[in-house]
Amino acid sequence: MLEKNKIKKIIESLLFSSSYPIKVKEIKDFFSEEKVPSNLIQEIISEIEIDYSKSGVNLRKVSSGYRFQVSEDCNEWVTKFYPEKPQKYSRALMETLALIVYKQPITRTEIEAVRGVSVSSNIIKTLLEREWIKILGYKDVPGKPAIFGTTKEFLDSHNLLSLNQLPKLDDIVELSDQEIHQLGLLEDKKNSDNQSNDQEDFKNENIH
Amino acid sequence: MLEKNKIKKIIESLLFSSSYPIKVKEIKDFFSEEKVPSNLIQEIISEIEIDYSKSGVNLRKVSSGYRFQVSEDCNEWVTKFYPEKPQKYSRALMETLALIVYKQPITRTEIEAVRGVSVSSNIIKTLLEREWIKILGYKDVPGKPAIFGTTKEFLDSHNLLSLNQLPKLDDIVELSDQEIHQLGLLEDKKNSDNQSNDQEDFKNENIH
Amino acid sequence: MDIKPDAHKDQKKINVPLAYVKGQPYLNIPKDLYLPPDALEVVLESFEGPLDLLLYLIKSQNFDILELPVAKITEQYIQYIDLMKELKLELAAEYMLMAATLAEIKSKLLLPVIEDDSGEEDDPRAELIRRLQEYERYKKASLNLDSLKRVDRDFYLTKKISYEVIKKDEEYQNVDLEKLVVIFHKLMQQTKFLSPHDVKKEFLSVREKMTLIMNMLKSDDYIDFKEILKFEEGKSGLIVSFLAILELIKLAMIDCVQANYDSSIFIKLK
Repeated sequence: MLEKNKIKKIIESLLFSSSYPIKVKEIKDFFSEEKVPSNLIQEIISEIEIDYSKSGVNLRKVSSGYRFQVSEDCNEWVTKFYPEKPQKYSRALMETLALIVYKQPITRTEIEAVRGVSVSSNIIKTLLEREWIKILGYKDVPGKPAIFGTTKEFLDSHNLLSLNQLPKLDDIVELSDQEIHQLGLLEDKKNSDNQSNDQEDFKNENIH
Repeated sequence: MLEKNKIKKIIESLLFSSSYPIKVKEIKDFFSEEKVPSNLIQEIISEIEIDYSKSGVNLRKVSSGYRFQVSEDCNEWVTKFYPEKPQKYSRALMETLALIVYKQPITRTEIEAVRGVSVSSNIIKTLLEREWIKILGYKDVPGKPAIFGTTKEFLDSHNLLSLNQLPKLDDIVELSDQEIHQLGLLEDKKNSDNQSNDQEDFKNENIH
Repeated sequence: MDIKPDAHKDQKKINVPLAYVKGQPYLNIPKDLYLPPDALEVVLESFEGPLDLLLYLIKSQNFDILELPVAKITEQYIQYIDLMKELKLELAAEYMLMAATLAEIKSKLLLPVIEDDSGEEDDPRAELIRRLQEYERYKKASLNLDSLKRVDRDFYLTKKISYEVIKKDEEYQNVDLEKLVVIFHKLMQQTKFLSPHDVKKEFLSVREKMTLIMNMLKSDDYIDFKEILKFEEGKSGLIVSFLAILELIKLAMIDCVQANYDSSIFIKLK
């Protein structure tokens, strides 16, 4: 029969080389061929749990089995180590923001009228949380819709002194297709053809 | 300053959470903000190397940095544990790779001149996708053909630190009878004993 | 011998014939063809090219590459490619080219040897031998490469271990303003809300003023119309403010009230 130490090494190597959590049963089944008693497996797993409890990675039991994960007090360091992915704003968010910037004060209904689709509450929430937009007041029509406008924070965070410093519409009317392409607009158009990308956008909206 | 033990835990967590080997320099740079002296980092890495030397996974230095891999004596068990068979590469692919490895920088035309047959685009694509080869540049002749060379990823995939560790071309002597068996015909005959393998091989060739 | 375990092949095994050529069972193979009799198709499919096939013919009959018996090899080579053609295997043009090369060498060897000035014989086989040797080197090298320990076949890496992303108090990433204006323009074009020539320099100023006025109104119930009109902003500034007020009235966001004909005009939120 295999030595206990060897079994421990093997179980460690299985846990570390698996992309999914491993069930105790899978390990027991695997070693049953080698006539390793199943209570020994359980004992070894508990030992590994203790062995790694003070290390940078810990063995954790999750719903689908055991897996190693980064120890709690190292998470912030690992997060810091990996370069952040640049945040990508969804097309829907950019369009909503563009309308608020250039046509403020504006209500949600007016944004929707231009975009032709409803504006998700998450987008408004994101922009409000970011303090890029604020509610200026409520329009005196049925439903008393909120009127949105941009904030000083929006100008500050984009290094603008006033909205007048924003790129002017006239400057871009003459843009060639190529230039528009460089700005990423056509890229967005392409994305919208691709459902999976859209889904990603949607996910982002929820996160922001 | 951070305690040594904490730094060790963090380095462990970084090495385990990375999907690519990490360079000592990257770790040193990361901790330089925390005013951790770089010789301490080196010391800790050596300690981790020793700590894990008897475990199921070992710290190993490869061409592009340090990474954990399954300890040698556990490999067979890992192979046994996972039902899926590793990808098998066609002879055409391996011959193309050999020419790129030993005659780099090399163009496709030059590969074809030695092999006496055209090189399928799928083979080049597979090697590029696998990141074993890369385009080093384009030759200044009509058609501007790509010049290929191997990557660090190729070395990492074979546990090599440099191309110097490869078997030398000059070491290759006249083929013995036994080796002829390994070549072409008899190899195929041998494979035919293992039908599933062959089928996989056949499939792979078609896909590539 | 079967490489692919499908029913068709199994049947073939039972019926003995090696292969079917033009629908007919193929039973006879050339007598001097060095070929395991049950491996015909597999063998023919397994060559990596004409050099590989030549190398096989030479090696399997224990010939020395340097001696290259062109006549014998050419004959066998041609038999092989004939078989390949009959079996309708995809035959690369390179095989035909090699056949032609072999035939050329063979005919040259039949001609009387002409010694050149240096007195050395110019062996017509030299180039082919050089190519065969070079190909053999790399073929061997490819086997060596294949026998190296390879990740996920002979050794394994630890899989990336998950960690919890700790949200930092980061600053939000800004939007690309250029992109913003393009998006806006496109939206406008889409809805024909604004034709391009309607775009005015004052556009933003009016909008910004509208927001400013709304902000002023938030704090006070009533604002004197004159407070909004700031004379230090000059003529265009006055026009902008005035347009902003008119626009806000039009949008039903504010009310304009006046007690008497000549009293002050006050503005309040609607």
